[in-house]
Amino acid sequence: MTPRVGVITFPGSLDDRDALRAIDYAGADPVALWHGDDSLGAVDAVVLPGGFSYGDYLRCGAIARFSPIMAALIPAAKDGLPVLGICNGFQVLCEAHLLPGALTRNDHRHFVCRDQRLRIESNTTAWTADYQVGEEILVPIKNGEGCYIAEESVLDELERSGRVLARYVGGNPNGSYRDIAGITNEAGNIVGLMPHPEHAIDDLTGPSSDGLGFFTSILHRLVSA
Amino acid sequence: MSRVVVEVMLKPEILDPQGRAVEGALDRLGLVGVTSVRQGKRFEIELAGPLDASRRERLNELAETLLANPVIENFTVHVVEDA
Amino acid sequence: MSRVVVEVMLKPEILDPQGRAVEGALDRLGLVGVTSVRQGKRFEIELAGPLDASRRERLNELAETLLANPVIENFTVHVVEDA
Amino acid sequence: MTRPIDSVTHAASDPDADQPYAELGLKTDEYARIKEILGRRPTSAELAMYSVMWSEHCSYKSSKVHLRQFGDKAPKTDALLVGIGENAGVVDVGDGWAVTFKVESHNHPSYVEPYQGAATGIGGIVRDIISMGARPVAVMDPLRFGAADAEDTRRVLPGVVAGISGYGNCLGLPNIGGEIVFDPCYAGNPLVNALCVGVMRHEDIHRASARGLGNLVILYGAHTGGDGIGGVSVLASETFDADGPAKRPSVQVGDPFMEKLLIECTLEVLHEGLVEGIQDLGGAGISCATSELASNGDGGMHVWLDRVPLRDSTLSPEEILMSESQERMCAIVSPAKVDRFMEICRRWDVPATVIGEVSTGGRLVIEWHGETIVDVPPRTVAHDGPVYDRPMVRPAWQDALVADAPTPARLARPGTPEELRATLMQLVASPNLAAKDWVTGQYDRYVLGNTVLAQPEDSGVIRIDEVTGLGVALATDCNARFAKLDPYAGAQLALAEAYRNVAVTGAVPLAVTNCLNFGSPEDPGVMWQFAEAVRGLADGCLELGVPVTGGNVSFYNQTADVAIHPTPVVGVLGVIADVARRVPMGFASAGDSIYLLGVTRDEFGGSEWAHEVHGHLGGQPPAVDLVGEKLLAEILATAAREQLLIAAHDVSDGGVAISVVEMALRRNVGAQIAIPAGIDPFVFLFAESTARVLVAVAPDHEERFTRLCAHRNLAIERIGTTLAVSELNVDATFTVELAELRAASAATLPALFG
Ligand SMILES: Nc1ncnc2c1ncn2[C@@H]1O[C@H](COP(=O)(O)OP(=O)(O)O)[C@@H](O)[C@H]1O
Ligand SMILES: [Mg+2]
Repeated sequence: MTPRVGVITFPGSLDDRDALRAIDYAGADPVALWHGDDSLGAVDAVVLPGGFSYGDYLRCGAIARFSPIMAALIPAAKDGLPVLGICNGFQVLCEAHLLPGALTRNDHRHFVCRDQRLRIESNTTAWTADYQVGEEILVPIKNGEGCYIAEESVLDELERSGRVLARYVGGNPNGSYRDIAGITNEAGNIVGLMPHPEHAIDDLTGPSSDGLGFFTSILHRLVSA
Repeated sequence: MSRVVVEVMLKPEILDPQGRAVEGALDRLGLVGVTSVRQGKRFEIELAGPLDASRRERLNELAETLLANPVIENFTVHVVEDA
Repeated sequence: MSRVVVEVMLKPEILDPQGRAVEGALDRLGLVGVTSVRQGKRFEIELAGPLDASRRERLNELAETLLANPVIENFTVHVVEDA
Repeated sequence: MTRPIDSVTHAASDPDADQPYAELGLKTDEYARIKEILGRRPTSAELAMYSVMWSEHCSYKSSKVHLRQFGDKAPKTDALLVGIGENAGVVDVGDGWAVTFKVESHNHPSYVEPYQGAATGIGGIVRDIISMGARPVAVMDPLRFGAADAEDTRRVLPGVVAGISGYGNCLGLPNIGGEIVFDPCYAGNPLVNALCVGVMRHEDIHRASARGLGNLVILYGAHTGGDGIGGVSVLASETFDADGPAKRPSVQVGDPFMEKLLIECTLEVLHEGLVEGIQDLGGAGISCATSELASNGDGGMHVWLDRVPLRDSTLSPEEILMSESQERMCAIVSPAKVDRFMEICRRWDVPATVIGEVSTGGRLVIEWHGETIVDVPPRTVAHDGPVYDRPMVRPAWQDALVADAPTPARLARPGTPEELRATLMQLVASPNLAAKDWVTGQYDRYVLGNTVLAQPEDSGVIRIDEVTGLGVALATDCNARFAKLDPYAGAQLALAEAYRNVAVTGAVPLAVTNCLNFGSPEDPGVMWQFAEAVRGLADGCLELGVPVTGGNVSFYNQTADVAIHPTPVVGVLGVIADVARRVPMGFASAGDSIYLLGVTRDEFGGSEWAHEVHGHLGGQPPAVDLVGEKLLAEILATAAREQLLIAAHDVSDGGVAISVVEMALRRNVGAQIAIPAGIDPFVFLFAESTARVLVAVAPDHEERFTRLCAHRNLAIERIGTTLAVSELNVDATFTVELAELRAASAATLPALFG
């Protein structure tokens, strides 16, 4: 059976349709999930999409983190359910303490939308297995609060355990510590990524198709599991 | 060293979407009886040396023109420490 | 009616780009001797009726989990009025 | 202290009460007409409604007599499904798809409070599009500011850009284009225009009309507060003591998150067929929505105003009627469908309240706590406002302005290679021509995943149908210096440029929207500029075969008696059958031939060169050539369909030189340009003659493409080749590294606004 990958729509989610499209392009079965539901249904993996959940009022992701569906997602993720948080989704994962650190206001204080080069630093996660370590990819970035920060000891630990998943190259767009664009948890099933791979799935609407690898990675992982 | 705190709040008649969002969240998360939440800004400013009259005046002017937008916001300036 | 003020500031070791920008602007606009500016948030919360122990506790919990992110922020809760 | 309610009964019993109609902007004869319509003095609530609905902004009283030409001269077309007069026009783009688009101004609010003014400008135009039944798919933002280095521009521009970015990004609408123009004439009067485009199936088109006796009027979205009611406070003021209610804010604050919920919620109720009529709330709030819905429908409506949910309980009924609180909509729903409607609103956390119902009798009756405070024929409020044919005179200074032509004798021209190079570098770095990334980088262009082209491309191109690749292209333009020199020609040049920008992508231009930004209509000189611009635009649209589907007029853009340049911003929409065949602007590979299509003349009146280098404005604008524009567009569409072009880019501000630089910098591909024999190098490089386009053609398509042009008698000249090295080489004159051009172009805006 084709693996089912859910995408949660929070009030104010914006890139949810794009994430569903990317899952479809990769060959998996996209499933729309609603923030107000208290179960995940029968999905094999979940994407928390980009956007401005609850307007990003208060702090990005702070209110969404308390949605009913998050009460189902948090234990499932801790149990190994593959979860990818993109942009606002990454912020939600940090707010929910599923990933360490926090995302704060860009150092230059402006929203930034641009095509960004990334270097993949780890391909042992559920979402990056189809990439080579050291491979450079081009994907859009668009955020106002994408500056990844964490205490030095946390950063050191992330580096030591190979949990920095991708780094910005060719210029850091938001001041993220150590050029970090994405990280994973110890088990490698939960991934947070500031750039938007779902907007790089074909050359017509994105700067490249380099982002598709995140979605084919999870498909291949689920099929072989 | 002197320390000044400037608080800037939206005027009561101005819509505060952020406060509204927080209000909704507090309510959903079980804090009963919340009737209003307003979200504003707080600036902690440190200055070298004591605040003479002219610096105090400049500070008040800048609170009004730079830190707050008097079209939509009110502000207060507290000198916390002056030495 | 009760009134509570929650103040949330970035921890001192966390970079505060907005505070830095304000610092630069204050300096350019002629406020001499500014050594640091930090920008934080201020919530004014109004609640119906007095604050019993359980509401106070819930409020403190929500200040810590919702209003502030303790990974990067410190906060204080002041009860301004309790009736 | 309670204020007496000025009910209809009260008004009849106190016929001679003094009313502050002048403070509300009504003329004595306008007030007399209201009395005549009603057969009594208006209540204060009625006075409030008439005053705002008969204002220039809502009634188009000074512009109506001229705007009629857009209908009268409209070219015959089957593409127009909904024409002028609705919230926005609707255009058929094939396969059962329809597109709606419109541009509006939010100039003055953006000067007072740049962030909120611009943000709510986006919010307002987006609601116009949803109220037609369409899903908004993109926004654009034509902007104009005072001199780039003026102190006030430093205040206004970053706030405006942050407002558009903050609101538009949070709504999830890609920003696919716009304009940023600096000119001292906009000091104190910046122009913030906002365009939105939406997509729907033909069967989803909705109208703003209230039909069906007993159907309910539902107000949904944000609660009503005291936003933007400024003037109406005088109605309440006499009866309040000095430290009475808080002064009402004239500024409206936007809540993009609520608007996002409103979009999703509205599209869901429309999609389920729950709505008989729908209207957004913008200027004049509930006054406008109820009177227009009733007037466009069966004519009768009964409203219980005290049911309107308020953010501020001290508001008077007059103020509630006028409030311009954002993020609200009004729907007409049959009683059987109300439960489902409410259920969907709850799902999206959108407050909704039944405030009235459709009634018989042809009157709009509004009650406040049991008393009737409004009882009027809705048409008299919404559609039968005063119409003025204001005096107009060609300004006395116009002749002298036109006589002051930028001849070589008057304005020194560069001659040596060094001078030409220096001129190029100066123009590349000038605020009007420099890279706009500092602004556009703050806008999300990717969200929704259908953006095929966006700034700095000539047009934004949006995919509509993922299966067939059907899409639309949109561009907005206006060179106001041209319009100042000749408003008739200037409006046509704005149209021509937007049309050409759509055409270079390979799209077929289909329809037009416009935002006419002018000074005071009470100044006969300004009124002449306005009339000329409208006449020019209407004639131009007829000649090009593209109808005007809607637009907006913004008057009073002036400080004391100094008006802005006439600025008729024109938006053109085109359709492209397969977005995969769109033609981008940038050179892509070495060894392609560069052709100039069209004819270059010694035309510098109103040019960027005259403006930037000499601070000069005078002479004639470049000649309008609509026949040439049409021919170009047809050839470009064919060439795109046959995939003959690597790149195409229109030639406008700064001439061929600037266009080549832009094509080269886009993907960092160099070029060698040969100045054709028989033309002065300066004129060739910098003249702003219209109906010209640069294209890059791969060697194996050259023969087919040049034959296509020759066959249609389009002037075409091979002027160069793309290079493998990153430099621009202007034969026998000068060479510049692309890195140097990029640095010069990129540095300007960050240095000013960083
Ligand atoms: N410059 C113009 N050209 C064409 N139509 C215009 C122009 N200005 C206004 N209109 C049309 O007049 C009608 C009323 O305009 P407006 O009040 O701006 O609409 P709304 O009430 O939706 O805000 C609309 O259909 C609009 O398209
Ligand atoms: Mg409208």
